[in-house]
Amino acid sequence: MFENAISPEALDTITKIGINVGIAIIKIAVVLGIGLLHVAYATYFERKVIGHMQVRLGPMRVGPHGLLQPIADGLKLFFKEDIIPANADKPVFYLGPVIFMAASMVNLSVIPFASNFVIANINVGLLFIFAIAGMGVYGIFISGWASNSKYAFIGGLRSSAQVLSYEIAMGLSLVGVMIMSGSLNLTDIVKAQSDSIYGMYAIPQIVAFVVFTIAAVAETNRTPFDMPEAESELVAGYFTEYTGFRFALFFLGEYIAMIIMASLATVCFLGGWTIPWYITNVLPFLKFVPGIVWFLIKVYAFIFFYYWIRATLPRYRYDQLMAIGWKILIPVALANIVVTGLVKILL
Amino acid sequence: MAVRLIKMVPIHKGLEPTEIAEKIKETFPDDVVEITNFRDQVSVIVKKGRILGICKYLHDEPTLCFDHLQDLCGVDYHGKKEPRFEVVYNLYSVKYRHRIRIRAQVTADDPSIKTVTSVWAGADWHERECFDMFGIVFKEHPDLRRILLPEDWEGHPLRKDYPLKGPELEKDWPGFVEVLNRSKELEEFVWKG
Amino acid sequence: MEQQVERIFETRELNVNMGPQHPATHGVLRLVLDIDGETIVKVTPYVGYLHRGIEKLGESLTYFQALPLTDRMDYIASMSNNIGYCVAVEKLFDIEPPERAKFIRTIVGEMSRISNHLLWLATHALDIGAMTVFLYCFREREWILELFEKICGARLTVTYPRIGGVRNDLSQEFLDSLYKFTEEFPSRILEYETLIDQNRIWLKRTIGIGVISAEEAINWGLTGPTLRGSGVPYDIRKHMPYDAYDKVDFEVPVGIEGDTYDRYRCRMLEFRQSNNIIRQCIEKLPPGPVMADAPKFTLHPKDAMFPVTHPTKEHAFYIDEKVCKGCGMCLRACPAKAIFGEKKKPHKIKQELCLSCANCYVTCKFKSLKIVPGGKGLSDEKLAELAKAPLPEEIKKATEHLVEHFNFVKKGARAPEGELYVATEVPKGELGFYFVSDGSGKPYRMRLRSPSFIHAGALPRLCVGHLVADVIANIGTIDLVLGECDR
Amino acid sequence: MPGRKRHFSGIKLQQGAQMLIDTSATGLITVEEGTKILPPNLIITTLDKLINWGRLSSIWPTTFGLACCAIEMMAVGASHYDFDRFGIIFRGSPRQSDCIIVAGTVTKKMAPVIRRVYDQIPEPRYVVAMGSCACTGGVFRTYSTVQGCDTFLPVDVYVPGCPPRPETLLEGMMKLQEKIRKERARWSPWR
Repeated sequence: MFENAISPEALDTITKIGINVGIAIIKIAVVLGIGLLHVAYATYFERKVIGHMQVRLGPMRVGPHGLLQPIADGLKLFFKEDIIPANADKPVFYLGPVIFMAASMVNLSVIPFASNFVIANINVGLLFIFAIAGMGVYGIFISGWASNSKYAFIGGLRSSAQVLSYEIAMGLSLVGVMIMSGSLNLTDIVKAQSDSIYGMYAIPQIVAFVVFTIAAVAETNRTPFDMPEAESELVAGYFTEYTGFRFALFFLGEYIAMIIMASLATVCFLGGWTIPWYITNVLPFLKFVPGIVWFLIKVYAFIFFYYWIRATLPRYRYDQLMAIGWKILIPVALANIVVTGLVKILL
Repeated sequence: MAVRLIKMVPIHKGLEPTEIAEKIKETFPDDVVEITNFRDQVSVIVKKGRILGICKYLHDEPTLCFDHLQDLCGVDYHGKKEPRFEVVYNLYSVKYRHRIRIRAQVTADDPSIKTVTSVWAGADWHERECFDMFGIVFKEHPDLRRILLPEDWEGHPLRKDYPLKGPELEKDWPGFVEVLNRSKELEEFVWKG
Repeated sequence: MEQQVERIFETRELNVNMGPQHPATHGVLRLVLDIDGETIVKVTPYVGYLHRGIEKLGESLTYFQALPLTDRMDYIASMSNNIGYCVAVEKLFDIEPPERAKFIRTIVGEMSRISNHLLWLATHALDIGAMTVFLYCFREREWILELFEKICGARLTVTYPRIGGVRNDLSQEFLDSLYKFTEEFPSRILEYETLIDQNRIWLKRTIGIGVISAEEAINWGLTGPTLRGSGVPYDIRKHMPYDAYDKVDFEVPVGIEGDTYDRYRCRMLEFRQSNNIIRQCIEKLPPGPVMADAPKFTLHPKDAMFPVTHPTKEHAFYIDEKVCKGCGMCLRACPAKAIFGEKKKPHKIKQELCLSCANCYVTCKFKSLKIVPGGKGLSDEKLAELAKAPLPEEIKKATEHLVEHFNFVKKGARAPEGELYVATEVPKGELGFYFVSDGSGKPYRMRLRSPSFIHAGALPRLCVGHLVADVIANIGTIDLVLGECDR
Repeated sequence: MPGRKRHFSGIKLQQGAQMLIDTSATGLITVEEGTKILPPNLIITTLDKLINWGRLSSIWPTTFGLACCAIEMMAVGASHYDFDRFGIIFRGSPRQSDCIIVAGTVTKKMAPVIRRVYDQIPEPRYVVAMGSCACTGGVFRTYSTVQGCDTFLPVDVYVPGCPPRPETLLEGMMKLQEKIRKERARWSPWR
């Protein structure tokens, strides 16, 4: 009786779907696991790298060379008391970090880490990232609003204005890449890069790359654009009132956003998991290095750059930051689009 | 936006302090009570009535030009001297490099004097502090509040009849008593192992 | 209707409270900002969160005892505060420290100026966001603090200068290491300057911020580099030289625009000037004593009292029964409880318990105690006999010193009646001490004119019209320290 | 409220009560009349160790400088002594910190502020009194100074000195770590 209910073809499809879902879940688990570990150790490396730049050592006592530091931090934050301010807007207060964290994490799904390793190989990858990154602003803004604290409020306001305006510059800077590759699919962009004579788009799109780098730093609220959480002005910005693990969510979300931006730069400008042909021509043995290694090396280099400027530069003032965004970056990015388009038409 | 280095020579080119004191006495003969000299520092003791006029004169007179109010403070001569209070103005002229000290007498029954904030803007906080510490009221001061101590503090600590160790705990500043009580209330929430 | 709409859409300034617990208020300054968007409409500073009553406390202590309090005022440059206090009290007592002490004071004063400016630069840069400058500055600051430690054993609250000189002489080893520091330091200044001096962000954050004209700056009572940034060459080291400043050759950096950047440059140049002064002083350092020879006003050196206080000299003390009135003063002063006796009857000393500390000797008002050199372990009769003999000259002098020393510590050196205002140039500006003396050993009124207090008062003038972030830059540029501001 | 007595692992019991505890028992144990506790079992002690390790390895103090000692506190945070080696970093907001270092003279005007900052710190929270002023009032026995911050705060570690040398503060923080290491069952939901 039951045998007749499901036809063999249907069973076959269900099995296929099941296998696909299973693979997707395994991929998600792998990406999330490795991603979160990376985030944890990104904090560790930040403290270590900046420490060494500032003639000190950074964490040393917790585990060998402080290697267990992020785990200890996480453990402590997990078991801290969770305070919700009496005047806070409670549901929104709960929602803020969740939205922020989720928005950051979802972006991991469209990043191609290796030639066939991407959770969702969708055709609008770039647009998806922008859309979701835009969602993250809501997390920041409503957490600033719900805390019912003035510092958090100003931090939230600054952050939303900053992230939104820099998103424009960032989006425009990537249009050049889209024109050159003719696709919004991130995997296709990487492939188009490795097929082109440049090997990576950072060379022809150098202007866009610079604009993207600056906008990426601003988008993730890092020094010198860390207005929203400027410690010397706003104590801790929009998450001033968050305690324990809710604060940790913000912290994680911020570092994931940093990794996303680094990955995006890698994918769109630095050739993703591939290496340019002219390098493999000179050093052929590099062909045998797996693609994920190249990808990670590029991401790490980009993140190191983040740390480096944090250790070096002072902080911009809010109006100056907006001026840079609107008066310099966006016109430059627009000009870049025009030039790229013209070159594309003429050649 | 540039900075230059100046070689300054330590020359005293202003008037002698005694000359300045004489000048003040000439201009305000009724107000000057006494002129004292100790270790080459001349003080002119004046009545408080025309203190603003004297200060204005010292500030605006081109040959004197006391543009820098070094210090303004009160002194309490409780049981030592009458009148009880004195407000002391230490003046210096950056232009001519000379100095003078004006001491205005303030009585205990009417501890008030005119403000000099219109002459030197920097006198603002000095006067607030003097009010805070001695209870001398500066008339027409733009914002006369306590500055170092809390708003609802009782007494003026630098008066000689104020005990060094402050009032008893019960009569202490209510804000502090409140904190003590609050900490006692919350003591049961302290984790004790 | 229209009114209602107006009321609904009425815009109000946002009222933000900054401090007293805030990362950028340099301690416990509290600012209440009224902001319209990001622009500041009104700033109200509140101070007094560190008001410890130093002025009142100083009136209950002798001139000598109040010296350590000045350390805790401006704890960043405590040496300069000590010097300021000592210079003022010396002028009150009318004593002159020896030449070597003057040069040593100049050296340590300039060292503390460097350490203060280092901390200023560190925090100023940190507030503006340049994190690494903070740690670089602290590296050199640690170096200076280590040098301070070599002189006097303390890092921060040094109390090294004394009324009438300095506590101890500088060793050649210290001078060598200091000279090495002065050779090394200019290259370190260059290191900071490469980080921020031409940094576009730094320039954008500092140029045109907190502008104050020369006339206004004087009118507000600003002093020190904060005033000099506006172009007023007012430096007390030149105007009213104290210590050895009139014997060294240095220049005063003066700004032009009077903005945050000019004040920053002024201080950066003062680094070099201070470095230069230290080098000159080391080269010119004359030999000689380091304490003034004014026995009434200075603590006696230990070796002057040595013949009496040295325990191995084996003095015995003997109470002359004819003179002793039985007041009980010595009884209370004796640490070994070796003196016994009833009230109003002559006391006696148990010689086997006596420590020969001479406490009873200095406390006795009636001079009933007699010193018997080498009389330890002898019987009372023998002591009575020996006590009649005149004392050796050496011990006689030492006992005089001892009594003077006792009076000095217990009652304080008596200052002549009068009043005095003495200002010195500390790193933050003009630190003035105003003493009213009634002729006793304690100041009748001790008034401290602290630069930070006045500078904090001028903060609203500097901030209004700028943005929130500029408040931080302005707090940094006036170089505030709240211990000195609130006293 | 009996729930507030968190005598889970039987560490703070009366002398006689501790003898009664059988570590192999699984049920509840009667300690006094009416109060029942869990025996100190393996899971709880291991979790204790883990959590305590986490806490002592990342003590985040509030940036809270009052007076002279704050400068030495900054010096400990800077490159020469480097608090970061111990995982100690300063947080601007009390909400995200674990510990308050009362560095400097506590005045009466400041006391309500300190108390409020302390109240804002989430549990578990610790107080380090740094310097003689914070411990006892120090030299400032005057009308406006609080004679020791333990009059209104539960102080965990006293660090003496005027100001304490940086090494002393490091030692004090290590003492705090030792104290945290000895804690038992301080991980229940907070009220």
